Amino acid sequence: MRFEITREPLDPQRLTQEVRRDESGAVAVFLGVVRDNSRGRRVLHLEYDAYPELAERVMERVAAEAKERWPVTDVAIQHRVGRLEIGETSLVVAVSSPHRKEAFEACHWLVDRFKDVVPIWKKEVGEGGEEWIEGELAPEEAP
Amino acid sequence: MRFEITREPLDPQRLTQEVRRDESGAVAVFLGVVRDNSRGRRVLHLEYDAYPELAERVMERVAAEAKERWPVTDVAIQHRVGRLEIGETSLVVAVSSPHRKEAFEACHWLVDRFKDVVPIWKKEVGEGGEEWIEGELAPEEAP
Amino acid sequence: MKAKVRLFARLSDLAGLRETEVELGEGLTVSELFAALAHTYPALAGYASSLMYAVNAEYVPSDHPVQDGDEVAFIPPVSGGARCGSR
Amino acid sequence: MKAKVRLFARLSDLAGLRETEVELGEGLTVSELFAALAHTYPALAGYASSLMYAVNAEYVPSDHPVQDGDEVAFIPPVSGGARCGSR
Repeated sequence: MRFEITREPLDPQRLTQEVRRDESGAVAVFLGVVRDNSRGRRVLHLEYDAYPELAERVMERVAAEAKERWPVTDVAIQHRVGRLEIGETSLVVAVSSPHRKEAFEACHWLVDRFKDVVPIWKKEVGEGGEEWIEGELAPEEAP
Repeated sequence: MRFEITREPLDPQRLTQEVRRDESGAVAVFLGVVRDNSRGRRVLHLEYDAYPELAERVMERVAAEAKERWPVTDVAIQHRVGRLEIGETSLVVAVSSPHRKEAFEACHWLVDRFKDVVPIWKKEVGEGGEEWIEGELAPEEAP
Repeated sequence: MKAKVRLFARLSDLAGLRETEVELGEGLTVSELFAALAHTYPALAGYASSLMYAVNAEYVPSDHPVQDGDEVAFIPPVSGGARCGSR
Repeated sequence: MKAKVRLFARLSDLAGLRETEVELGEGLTVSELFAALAHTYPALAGYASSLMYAVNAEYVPSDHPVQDGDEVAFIPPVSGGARCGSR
């Protein structure tokens, strides 16, 4: 199991190899990639901030939860922070399991959970300025 | 779109890069890996055979069908043939789309369809001998 | 007239060949061609019921007539690589 | 007693700092510490309602008391990288 917040480019190939096991026939990998648009606007680049010590703990817990729900062999998650250009990879989630169905389901669930609970924040820098994107409870929407 | 039957080791990294687009935030990748066991028996290695010209056409058609069902940006599929050792990758399916949900669903569906329709065969070589594994209509089970 | 025949996987092992040229009469269907082949290679007999047929790398029905110069393939039930992760 | 405060993302930009040492009285809770901080950095005022709190890299409730030497973090709603593929 590897859970990493890093400023360096991510390495999906390495994570894929790390989660693979001789007894497991399936590896599902998700890559979150920086898009050139968001909510109808052009994006020039992104900046990610994180609380790394907490983020790595939370990732580990989420992975443990996935292992309770599915017969997952191994999980690895990496998220990059700092400035990311269009097309660069911000997130990699790799999941191995004996059968493909569980690999897909666990990987999808992990990506969803990741978004909700891991302390990482994204600033979109676009033509119209820059803005921190926050979850449901963003202050400007709170009562 | 790349659809390839090859004797060479597969290259998930290249497929991932090829399907990625600036407008797409999600890439889902599946790797089928040679397991050391099958139906309760130890597997020593596998041999894959294919009808490459037909297999590549069928893959292309299945990918076109996925693109009609989901807003998929691009698809690439590679399958290796010949002798594969435990831990080697036999299949890579990479799917990009603007949103992660569709990337996961389309990738999972493509892997399922692949298994049903693409003319590729697997021979399991185990301690007890070797056997071609065939689909539902395997001759020994046919009436 | 002549056709090229291609065999794969179990069928190829049973017949001991992957590819052969056959001489055949006008109007023979792909399933009739397989029956003729099974006459020459008796190990193939009994597999007809589970086969799919392809001509020039396209699936065809079992009553598709073979033309001169066709490449005819006999396709056992598939077991693509995804299978390794399927159960 | 002393605590280390860490700010992230929007809060860090608003306050113009990522990390600071604060002197505080015995028994102050993490939410009271944020209120005190918002007094020094008025741009932070109004964000209290949407925050989560962490002490020594573990989430804690808003009434958790700060101890000497603690590292206290104020966590805005998250927007992890997966978001780029979410809609």
